[in-house]
Amino acid sequence: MALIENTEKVNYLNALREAIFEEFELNENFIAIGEDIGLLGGAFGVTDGLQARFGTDRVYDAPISEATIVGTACGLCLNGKRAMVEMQFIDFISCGFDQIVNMVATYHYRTAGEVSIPMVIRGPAGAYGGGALYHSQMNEAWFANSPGLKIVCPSTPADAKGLLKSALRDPNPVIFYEIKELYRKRQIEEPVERGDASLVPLGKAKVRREGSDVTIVTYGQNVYHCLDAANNLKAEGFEAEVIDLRTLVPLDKQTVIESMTKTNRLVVVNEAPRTCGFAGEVLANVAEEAFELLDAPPVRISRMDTPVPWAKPLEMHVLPSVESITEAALRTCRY
Amino acid sequence: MALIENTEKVNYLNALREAIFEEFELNENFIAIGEDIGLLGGAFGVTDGLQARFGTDRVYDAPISEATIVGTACGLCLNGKRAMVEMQFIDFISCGFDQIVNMVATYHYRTAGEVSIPMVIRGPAGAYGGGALYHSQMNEAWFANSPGLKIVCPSTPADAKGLLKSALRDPNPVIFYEIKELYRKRQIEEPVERGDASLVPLGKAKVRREGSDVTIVTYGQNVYHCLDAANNLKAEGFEAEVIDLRTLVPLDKQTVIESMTKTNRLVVVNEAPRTCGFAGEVLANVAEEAFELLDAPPVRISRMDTPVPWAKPLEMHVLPSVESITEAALRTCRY
Amino acid sequence: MAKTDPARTTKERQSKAEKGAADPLPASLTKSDYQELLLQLYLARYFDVRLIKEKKRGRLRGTLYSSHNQEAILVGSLFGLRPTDWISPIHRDMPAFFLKDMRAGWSNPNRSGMSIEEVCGQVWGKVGSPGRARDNWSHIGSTKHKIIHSTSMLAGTIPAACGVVLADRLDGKDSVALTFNGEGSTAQGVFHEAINFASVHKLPVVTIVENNQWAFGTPAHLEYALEDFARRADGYGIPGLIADGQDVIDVYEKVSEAVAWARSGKGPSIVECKSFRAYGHGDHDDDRAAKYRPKDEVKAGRSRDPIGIMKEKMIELGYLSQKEAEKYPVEGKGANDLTDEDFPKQVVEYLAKGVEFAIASPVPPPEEGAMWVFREVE
Amino acid sequence: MAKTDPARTTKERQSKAEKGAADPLPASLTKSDYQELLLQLYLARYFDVRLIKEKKRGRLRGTLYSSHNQEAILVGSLFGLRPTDWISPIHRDMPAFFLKDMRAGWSNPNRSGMSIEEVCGQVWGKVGSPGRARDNWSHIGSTKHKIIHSTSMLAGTIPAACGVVLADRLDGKDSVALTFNGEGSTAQGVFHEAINFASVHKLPVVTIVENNQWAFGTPAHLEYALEDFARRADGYGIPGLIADGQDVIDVYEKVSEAVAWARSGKGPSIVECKSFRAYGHGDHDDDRAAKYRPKDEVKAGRSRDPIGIMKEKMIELGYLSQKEAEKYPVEGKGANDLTDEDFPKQVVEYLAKGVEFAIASPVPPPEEGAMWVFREVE
Ligand SMILES: Cc1ncc(C[n+]2csc(CCOP(=O)(O)OP(=O)(O)O)c2C)c(N)n1
Ligand SMILES: Cc1ncc(C[n+]2csc(CCOP(=O)(O)OP(=O)(O)O)c2C)c(N)n1
Ligand SMILES: [Mg+2]
Ligand SMILES: [Mg+2]
Repeated sequence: MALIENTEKVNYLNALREAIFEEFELNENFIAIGEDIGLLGGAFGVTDGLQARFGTDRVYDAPISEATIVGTACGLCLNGKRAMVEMQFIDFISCGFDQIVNMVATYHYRTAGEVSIPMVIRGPAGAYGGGALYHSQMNEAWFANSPGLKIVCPSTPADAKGLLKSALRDPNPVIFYEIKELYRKRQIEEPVERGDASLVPLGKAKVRREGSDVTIVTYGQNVYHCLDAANNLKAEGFEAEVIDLRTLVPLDKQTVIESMTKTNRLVVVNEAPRTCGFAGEVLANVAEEAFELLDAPPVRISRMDTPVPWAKPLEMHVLPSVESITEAALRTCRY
Repeated sequence: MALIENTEKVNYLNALREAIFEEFELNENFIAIGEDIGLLGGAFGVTDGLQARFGTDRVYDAPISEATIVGTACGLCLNGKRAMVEMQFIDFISCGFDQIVNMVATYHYRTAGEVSIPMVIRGPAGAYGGGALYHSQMNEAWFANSPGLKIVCPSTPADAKGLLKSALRDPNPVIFYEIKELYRKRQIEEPVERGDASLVPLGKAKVRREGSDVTIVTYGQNVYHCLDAANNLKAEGFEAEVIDLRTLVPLDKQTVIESMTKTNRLVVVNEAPRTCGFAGEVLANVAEEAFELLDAPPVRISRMDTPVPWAKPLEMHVLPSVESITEAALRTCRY
Repeated sequence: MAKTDPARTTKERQSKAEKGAADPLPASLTKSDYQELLLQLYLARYFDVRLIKEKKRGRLRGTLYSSHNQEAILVGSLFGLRPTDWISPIHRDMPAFFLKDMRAGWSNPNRSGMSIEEVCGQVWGKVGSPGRARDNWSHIGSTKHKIIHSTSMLAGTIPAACGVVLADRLDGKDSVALTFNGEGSTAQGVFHEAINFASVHKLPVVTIVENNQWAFGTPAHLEYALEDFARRADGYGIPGLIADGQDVIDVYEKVSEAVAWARSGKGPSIVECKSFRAYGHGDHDDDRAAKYRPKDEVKAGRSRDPIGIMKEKMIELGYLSQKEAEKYPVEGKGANDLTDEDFPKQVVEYLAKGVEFAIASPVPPPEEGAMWVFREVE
Repeated sequence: MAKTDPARTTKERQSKAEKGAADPLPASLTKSDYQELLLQLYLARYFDVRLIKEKKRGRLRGTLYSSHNQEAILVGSLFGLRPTDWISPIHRDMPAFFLKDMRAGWSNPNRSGMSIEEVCGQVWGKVGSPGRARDNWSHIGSTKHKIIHSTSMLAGTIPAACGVVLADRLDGKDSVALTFNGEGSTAQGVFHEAINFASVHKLPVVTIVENNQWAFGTPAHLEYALEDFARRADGYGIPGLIADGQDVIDVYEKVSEAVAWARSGKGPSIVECKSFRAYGHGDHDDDRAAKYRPKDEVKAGRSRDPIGIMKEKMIELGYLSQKEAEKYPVEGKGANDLTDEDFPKQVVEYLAKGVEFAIASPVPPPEEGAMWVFREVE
């Protein structure tokens, strides 16, 4: 398998691709199913070459039937296979929603552990790219409120590979948010390991930047906004610690709370709608479990409670930005 | 219209029925569509007699097609009608999910206000009745994270009527959670007004019990658990203020925060899964906006992050109870 | 078994079905098969009658969706399956859980169907059921026995049925999946998606439509606009067969044909079994159903009892004497008019074992409510 | 217009369609109708060509789903509509926004279609469009003009189409809704649900299936397993018509028949328009499409240019001279080989006005991003 000849620097998309190829190579029980993932190799090319390599018996170009794609994958998993489902855009997951939250998420629970569903549902997600309402969503909160699903969202190539490999090996269903704006982002290319050395465990957050004045918790592409904001803060004399959650369910509370013991201040940033979003979930956990560590009101910076609009000025207006994060963090530091 | 002869005491279900009949009488643009709502009068009888009164042109027994029921109702609303959609159980809303969050919720936004969708989607919700995984859900958080939807959940007959009337008159789509365990609950029967006098505005919480030691925020059937817990607290020397949100979106933060100025302590109770649930949303708002008012860690009491199991001991184990609420509130009071 | 192309013979079969009992009988069924089928019909009926009574006495939680008058569909369609085949029953198909692979011996511990103890454990909500009372009895299954667990969302298991047989096919196995659906459930989007998917990949999925004319309070003509639902199959270019759902032999024959078609790699099909719902939608609906359904319609719909029809066939074939036929005269009677004495002893005793087990089995301890949300990563 | 029952004549019509241009021409179209239709074909083609160029020059955001080679479907199906009728176009149907009700006068401010200014405002993402650039150009509409706004979720507007015509029917109006769908989109569950619903209530909804043989990178045979997609209609007991999607007259004729059927209260139908996607799925896919689609197939698929076919028809009828036909020889040419000079002046000028308007129209101010989530309660 000669996926990427030069391992010096791998982009986010190829890192995902490597994860898939490696796991499909290791375990012949993996079946991929999704729209345009075979002949075309996926809308963005994440599965480019997968069908050529593993055949039409293991890589299916499905009809445009998200519910049935998920449900069929569920049946495959019931009968000894492992399934990787691609949503062409994570937004279309709404069309397979019932199958995910009611059929797949609960199967292990309903059967008192008789079976579990080793399925990864992955797809391009996130705004900031002019995708408008239906090609920009981060809808992870729907699934976070639906017990039985793990939720992952990597922000770097190494994490993309390592987390996807772990997700594919997990015995439980995982919703895997790929940030499409990062797919081919040059600046974040990095070397990634081959094989098991590349594994990144689910459920472990990563401190992206150390600091002692404020803890900024985030995930996905907001990680970069937060790192930029941290630079702004530095200029103002404050050191921000930036935590990339990487996995939302299960949530690594420990890393967040440990950070709070240093900083005593919390800002949570994500690009999903504010109300009942995952930023609020992080905030609520801290307020409940680390109340005494808080020296200032905890803050959420999320998308406004609007859809993602198309025109650039509108889109930027409703989304978190380096400026809005900087401002909130400064306010928190100066409280 | 002689719906209920004796207005002395009306149960929750008949209060809803009155609201529907009154509004359908007032405005001939109302169309009802749902499964078994016509000939049968609804699985629980909320629309009993509606088709007999208003005819098959206004009350449709639809095929078992939740997505198309919602979408058709959307089309009706686009063209001058107002729609009332019944989900036979709110759990089945998952099958119409895409139409709700992507088509209906966003229409006003997408058209820059050209049109709005005056639709109420209502249905029996809630656990504690042995309904198991698919007849017990409170899935309001999915919709709270989907901008463009109002969310309502009444706990008394008067609110059921008044809020449903307001929801039916609202120009926006409203998801209306009816608590089926309250439908025919004797103990909560009460007199309700006729006509406009019965209106209860959306977006206004109600203080169900005044108190100065702890604020317990809740909605739906947990209101009664919380009131019972408040009695337990009284026995321990604490006065709890119990706030029934009634409307979740838009959220009446003011009433909650005002209460906090007295109590400085917060417990939020709901029966939906904990992670990314609406209890966390309330908690996060208070932590952000009334941080200085908090003298103790705010607490959520929600369903564990599990589905609702069937067997009674299992169901009770995962749901909030008078005991678990009492205990949490006591801990908070004594902090 | 018919070797003809089912797709080409829908019309033919239809006219045959109208002739009903006059149909030539399939050669492959022996006298003892007939006796077994009749016994299974009794068992399914008795199971339902017993549950109705238990429910009335307040001994069971949950809703009972009676399969009374529809037993021939379950018995007939399951009779020709192999142990390696899959099924996905829905709310009205409780007997399917134990009827699956009954030919391997009712009490054979290795058969590919749930034991009566497990089924009763499920109904009574006890630990001694595969699901440990975590979901309602009618929404449950057993992967070990190749029974797909339905959620409550109608038609929601057809995609999974596609998946399990696809997995088998990839492993070189020729299993078939039977999915059971009410005629009302066919309106769900996923019904279409899954059958379309199965037709593209020629998956061995046979969709049984139990057409009992009503979906809760909604008559069939408000669910779809076809004279014969089986015609829906034409839109997918797959066979659509019609069976007389009151005639266990006809169901057996048509389903066997569809199963053979599927097993030979020709793909999915739909078998519409025409029947009639005897009672209300669920036991909570009996009183109202008496109002929303015209009395005449109900009378006519219940007039062709599958047990009576089977007896007639057997008498005609000399497999049953008139006297034997009169020994257990349950046909045409409602649950209230029947006692244990009205049923063959074997049937009563078989179920008794299950009930006894269920009653003795404990209710699950509260802590189990929090368990099995995720499988631990090894 | 044909008075026959479309349901009974699918076969007949099919064989007619195979004969193609030899079909008898509908009497109701006059010479000037033909001229108008040809002009509209030019306009649709020019619009697409212009957008391709603008896109290549980096002047437009968003993806362009070219309607090149499929213009006859849009022009032909919209030509027979009344101003009171509804449509729901999808991503590949951009010209439908302005082609709707074009017969009322291209620049008639009162016509029931969007002005070219509004459409261009939409494409350029400006305030001067009904949606004020809040959603992507291909997912937008205008309720005022009876154009249902699609979300991106394929087939997702068919239920709304059911709703708008049901509302009209309740108000005593006989409007019809045309919904446009790719052949791939028909696999969505809601496609089935809505057509089933429409058939139960005999709603005047005509489903146009633009069968361009490909759904992004997936060939039609992996989307459904029918020789002719129109047969899907048989499963609902509704008419399924086949039109030669390259022949604007045939599309007009078949859709008009379906519309007449709908308007007279007989219910829904499906019109499959056979065509071929000229380019990649979207402009981002052109290069890859050149790899995943066999060259021969593409060549054959593009060989029947709707403009060329219309010209031939008109020459045969004496509506166009050979010389006139050669004046604008766009047929068979790709966007790169065409300039403004290749198109009739009227067409170029018409679009120019739109582009000019769009360029001058401002981008919406940031604050609008937060507006119109809810309508204020009066
Ligand atoms: C998606 C979905 N919507 C609604 C329901 C509620 N429901 C349960 S059974 C039923 C009627 C089913 O009718 P049919 O499919 O004909 O089966 P039958 O009960 O007649 O056997 C309905 C509407 C459901 N279970 N799932
Ligand atoms: C529910 C849903 N799933 C997936 C997509 C992504 N998608 C957009 S267009 C397309 C292909 C559509 O093919 P077809 O319906 O044949 O229309 P065409 O593009 O060929 O005109 C896909 C898969 C979508 N928009 N909606
Ligand atoms: Mg039925
Ligand atoms: Mg196509």
